[in-house]
Amino acid sequence: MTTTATGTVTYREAIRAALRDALQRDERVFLMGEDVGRYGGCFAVSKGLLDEFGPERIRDTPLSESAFVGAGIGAALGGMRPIVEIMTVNFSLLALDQIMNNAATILHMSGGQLNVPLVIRMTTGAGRQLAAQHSHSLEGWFAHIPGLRILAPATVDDARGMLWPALEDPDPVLIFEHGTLYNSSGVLSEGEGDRSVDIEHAVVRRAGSDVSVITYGGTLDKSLQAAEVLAGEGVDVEVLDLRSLRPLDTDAILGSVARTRRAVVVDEGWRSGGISAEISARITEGAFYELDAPVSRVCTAEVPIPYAKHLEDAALPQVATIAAAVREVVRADG
Amino acid sequence: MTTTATGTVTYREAIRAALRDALQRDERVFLMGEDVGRYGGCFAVSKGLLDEFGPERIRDTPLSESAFVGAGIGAALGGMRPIVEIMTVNFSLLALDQIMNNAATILHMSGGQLNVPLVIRMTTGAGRQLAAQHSHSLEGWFAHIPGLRILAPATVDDARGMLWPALEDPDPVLIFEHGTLYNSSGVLSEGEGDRSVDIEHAVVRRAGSDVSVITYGGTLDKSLQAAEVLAGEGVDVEVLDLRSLRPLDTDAILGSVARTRRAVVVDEGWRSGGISAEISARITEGAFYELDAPVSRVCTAEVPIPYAKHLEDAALPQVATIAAAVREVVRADG
Amino acid sequence: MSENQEHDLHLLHEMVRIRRFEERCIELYSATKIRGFLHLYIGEEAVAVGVMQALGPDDAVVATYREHGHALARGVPAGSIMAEMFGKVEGCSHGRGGSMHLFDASRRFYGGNAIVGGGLPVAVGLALADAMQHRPRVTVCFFGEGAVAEGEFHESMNLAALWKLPVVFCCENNLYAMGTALSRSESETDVALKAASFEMPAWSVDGMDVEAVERAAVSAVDAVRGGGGPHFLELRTYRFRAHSMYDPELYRAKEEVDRWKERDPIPAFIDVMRARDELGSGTVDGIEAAVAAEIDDAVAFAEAGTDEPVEDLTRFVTSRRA
Amino acid sequence: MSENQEHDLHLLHEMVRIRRFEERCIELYSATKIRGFLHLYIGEEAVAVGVMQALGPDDAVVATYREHGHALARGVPAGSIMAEMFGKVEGCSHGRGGSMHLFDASRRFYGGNAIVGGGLPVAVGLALADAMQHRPRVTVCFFGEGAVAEGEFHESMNLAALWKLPVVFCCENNLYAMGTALSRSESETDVALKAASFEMPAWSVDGMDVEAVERAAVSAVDAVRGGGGPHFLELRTYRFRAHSMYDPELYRAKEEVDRWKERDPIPAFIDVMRARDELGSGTVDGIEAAVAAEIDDAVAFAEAGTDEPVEDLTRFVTSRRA
Ligand SMILES: Cc1ncc(C[n+]2csc(CCOP(=O)(O)OP(=O)(O)O)c2C)c(N)n1
Ligand SMILES: Cc1ncc(C[n+]2csc(CCOP(=O)(O)OP(=O)(O)O)c2C)c(N)n1
Ligand SMILES: [Mg+2]
Ligand SMILES: [Mg+2]
Repeated sequence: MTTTATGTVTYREAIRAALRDALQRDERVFLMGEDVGRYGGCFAVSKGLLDEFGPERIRDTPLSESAFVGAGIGAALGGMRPIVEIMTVNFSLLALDQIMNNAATILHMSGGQLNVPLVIRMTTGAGRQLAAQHSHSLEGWFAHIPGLRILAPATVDDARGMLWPALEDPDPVLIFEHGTLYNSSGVLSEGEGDRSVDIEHAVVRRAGSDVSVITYGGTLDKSLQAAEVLAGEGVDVEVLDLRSLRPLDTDAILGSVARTRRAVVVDEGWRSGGISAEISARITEGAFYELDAPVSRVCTAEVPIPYAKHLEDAALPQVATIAAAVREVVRADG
Repeated sequence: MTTTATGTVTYREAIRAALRDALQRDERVFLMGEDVGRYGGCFAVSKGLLDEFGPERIRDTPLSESAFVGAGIGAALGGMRPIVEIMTVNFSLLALDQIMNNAATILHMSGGQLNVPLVIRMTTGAGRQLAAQHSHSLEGWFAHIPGLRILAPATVDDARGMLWPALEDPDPVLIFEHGTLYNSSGVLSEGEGDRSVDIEHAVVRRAGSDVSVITYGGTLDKSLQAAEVLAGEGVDVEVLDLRSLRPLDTDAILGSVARTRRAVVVDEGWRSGGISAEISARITEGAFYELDAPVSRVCTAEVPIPYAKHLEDAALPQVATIAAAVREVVRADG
Repeated sequence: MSENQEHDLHLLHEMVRIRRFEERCIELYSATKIRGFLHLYIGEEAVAVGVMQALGPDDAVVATYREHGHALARGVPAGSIMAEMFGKVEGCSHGRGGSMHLFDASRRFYGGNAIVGGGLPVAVGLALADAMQHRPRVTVCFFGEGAVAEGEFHESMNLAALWKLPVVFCCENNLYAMGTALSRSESETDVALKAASFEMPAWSVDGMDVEAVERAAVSAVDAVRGGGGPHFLELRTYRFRAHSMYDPELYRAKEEVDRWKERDPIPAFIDVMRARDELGSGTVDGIEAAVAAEIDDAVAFAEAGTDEPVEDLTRFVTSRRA
Repeated sequence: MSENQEHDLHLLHEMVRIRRFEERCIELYSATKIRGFLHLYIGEEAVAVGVMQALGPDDAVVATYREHGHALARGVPAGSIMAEMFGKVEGCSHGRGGSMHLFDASRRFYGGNAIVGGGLPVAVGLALADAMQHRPRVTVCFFGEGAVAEGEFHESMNLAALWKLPVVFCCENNLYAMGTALSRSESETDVALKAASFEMPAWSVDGMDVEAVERAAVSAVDAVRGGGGPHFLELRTYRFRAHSMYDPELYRAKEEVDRWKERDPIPAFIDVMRARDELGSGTVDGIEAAVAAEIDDAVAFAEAGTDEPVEDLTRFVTSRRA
């Protein structure tokens, strides 16, 4: 596909177009990570970019997550606009020192002298039978860290349009791409040039009046499907796509809950201490007296992700479990 | 001090006594970490143990957090009972891959064949003007990870009595010692032998009827002080010490809230996505209809910890901010 | 039959087992019986088979996500491995781990680690436990040359050498880490030389020659068991297949693969045995037949396996529910 | 006065500045004007002073938590450093960083990193930016010998060498990492040899001889600037004081410290200058007086500094509020 592609594209193609577009517009931009070049990207996202932009700007790295993430920080300080790809979130643990102790703190430690315009992309999520070490969903966990912006594109428009504003952000931005979305496709909205999208605000993907389902990324589609099911039962579900996990768009969350007076928060992280807990707490703090029912959460079971398909399915939020949680919240009465 | 010390001891001495006791009772136990031996421990906790137990069992390691934490995992699999000291939580980020992808998952990935009886101790917290890279409070963040037990001793009895039950746990246990507590002292309760304490349950440190302040570790004392202040104003505060952050003693939390119908959660982690959010969410889920006011949180401001004392103080939960939050919750009416 | 001949037949049989087992895995993957990531060892069989000959039952093995061969050569039953990849309770990891996480405590087979470099510190710790308990055991740790760039490699090598622990580090140098050639990941491409910089004895070995691998492994294991501290083996081999089932192999030329296939360890060793007159007319066919039967049984065992009840989802998170 | 003499006087002046500055810091720490961790460079002054002579204004410096000397030698004003340690807005990091986090963007002084080894990847990245933008700049990265055991050291060395980046790695080998002697942290105690295993030119230098350090730094920096790829310098030095203000120094004998103090770089260089007849009767006293005045001014500047308003607590978290 080309940079100006319109019509139906896959999530993978949308990200590739965004990368190509950024590489074409700003010579300070380069992509660095494991197998982004000759291999074509572990998930074929960067396929073809090496031929177009060469090995300097499509830079294969050794298996050294800490060093190449830290090198991204240094390159950003040195005037470049690096896009560092960590193949999957599971390996980002090896780079957490650089992310938390350097990327997120240098602006502060230097008293505002040195900002770090770095973008880090990584695949996140479960659902492909990759088992305990390859199925983490940690984007909500990263959202705990001040100094970072955390984005989670769930649509082809966001996959296409979040990269450029992320690169324009003077501070570090982490973009989490859910592994099950790469092959999904959608119609790219008409749009000119960079097709930048607003990365500050959540978006209502489906308006509804009975209950708010608040989610993002890999669980957006499941939530929309659940909403369809419930529509058939006469329950009118609003689905809010957070899009940004840090900062959280609290106004949009409270606005939706103010309309529906009921909320179910859905995410693929482990339940305890996940982002859904934060959202539940904020709703309690901001809309307690408007609530007709306690905020409910649908998250991943507190277990390392099992390999066996039926167990993995049971561990993750599913259309049925989301629908069940919504029914309960609607039935409940304050 | 000796293993059977009673009377007033410092938190540091209590931990040292617990270490000595464990090393004496079980030859499989050994302590490994940076400067635990010849230096005497960065915070003098293990001072004297090298002379008593020798360099095999009081093992100085190179600066290699990932390797010596991983070696602790392997040694545990090999029949030892390692106590790995990560000098401070700030450096634990370098070992997160081993902690999350191995220690917490091997039991599961092996289908129950291989458990990891490992204890990891680390200093946590701010309050000593150590600035952005040396002031993290991540124990609540670690509590997100299934497969780990997370303990936070706040008293000399817990400092003395949590280690042995942690060593008896067949699975990995992380013990977080707040840096400001080492010099604090208290009267060790009378007790025989290992002085083990119950690590499964929270404890009410101060009974009260008007509002529950739920906290642990470094903010327990501040919460108790706030309770004293409020007592003078006629507000009867109950203070619950969680002690274990994973698993959380939900029954104790809901039990206290059922009595007081109001809750303020206090912890030293950054507010967004901290353990207080999880506790707030659980209270909402379990006691929504009993609440007379929304659950409130007092956490650390969302900023890397500044060096300047007045700014660091302003960033952290303090007696005054805790008291103010309690007053607001008591004033509020559902 | 002479002991030597018996042993050679054993080596051949083991390599053929691994080869045919994985060939069957490919079919079963296409048939969607096996899912997730599947990393094949085809072409590298001589390494696992050769090294395992040097180990006793009390020794330990730590491997990677490309570990079918190591598990089979270590004696983990083919049926329990296949059942694992089918996600069945009868699997060697109860169906929780899959292809990348084969475990067998009874054989001291410590997995099955899918984080590149992640197994090295654990191997060092297993060796530390043996050293502290004065047990004459050796821990063998397998990893690819791509892991050499990871900090965990550096920290583990130093710790093992500093503490003189009984570990044999077996670096399977198949020249690529996914699509990244060694020359694009290391400033010093002689990995044995790198290892030597930790003051650790390190040799390079032809990983396509099962006997050379066995000889090197035996000397290394003996030296380690004798208190010689950790040793490092670079096993020069090649991956005949794609990195995993999703790899278009854009990064290497078919000719290069073909050249290495001419050094296929199985035909190569058959030639050696022929020259030694150790193979009767039907011997190889006999081995193939035995292996085929074993694999058929393994597949049947896996097919007949049971799914774990969904109610047990949160088992094995803590020992209380294990 | 000859150029040589002028230069020697400059070197001496710089070393004395650092020494006296830190001696004052000790007093101010006892007076609780300075808080947090305070790591003194006393004894190691020749290293920072010698290396900085090789750098131009466009070059970059990355240092550790023991960086007062590096900051001063790089030209960061003593007043702004002192104000930083007082936690004042006038500090070089606005009072947000303290002793361990001195920054000065205008002098390309990139801190001030309190995670051992944490600065190395950043230095590699700064060099990568220069290489990609074809700027003839060099990045110098200081770290202690204790950092050599960290995975971040290994990964950074390899990346810099693999990509031939313009970095000079300056390992300040003062023989101890807190209380851990090099021999207890490295299986190979020759750190220059370790560095060479990355295919990187590496030399060991007497870090107590400011001229030897300068010579080595100049050749390394010139070679790097000339496109020779990264270089490594092991600077053999010694920490005269405790690791930080809380260190009882149980791990080393007073005699050892005394022996090293006989090699104190300042008196040693004074002797050299005397022998060269470069010191008049009052010269040293003149330097001491000038330095004392500078430090008095620095302290006065810090004392007169302002506290940041508490309302600004959450500044500098994102650039929107910087
Ligand atoms: C820490 C980490 N980073 C990246 C990956 C993704 N990955 C899986 S295998 C692999 C290549 C490893 O190459 P090598 O170590 O040579 O082993 P080989 O696959 O060749 O046997 C990569 C990059 C991973 N699993 N772990
Ligand atoms: C990753 C990490 N681990 C541990 C520490 C605690 N610590 C601070 S300085 C130090 C010793 C470092 O020694 P070395 O690198 O030789 O530098 P030196 O202090 O001798 O200048 C240690 C262990 C740290 N700051 N960072
Ligand atoms: Mg390889
Ligand atoms: Mg040192």
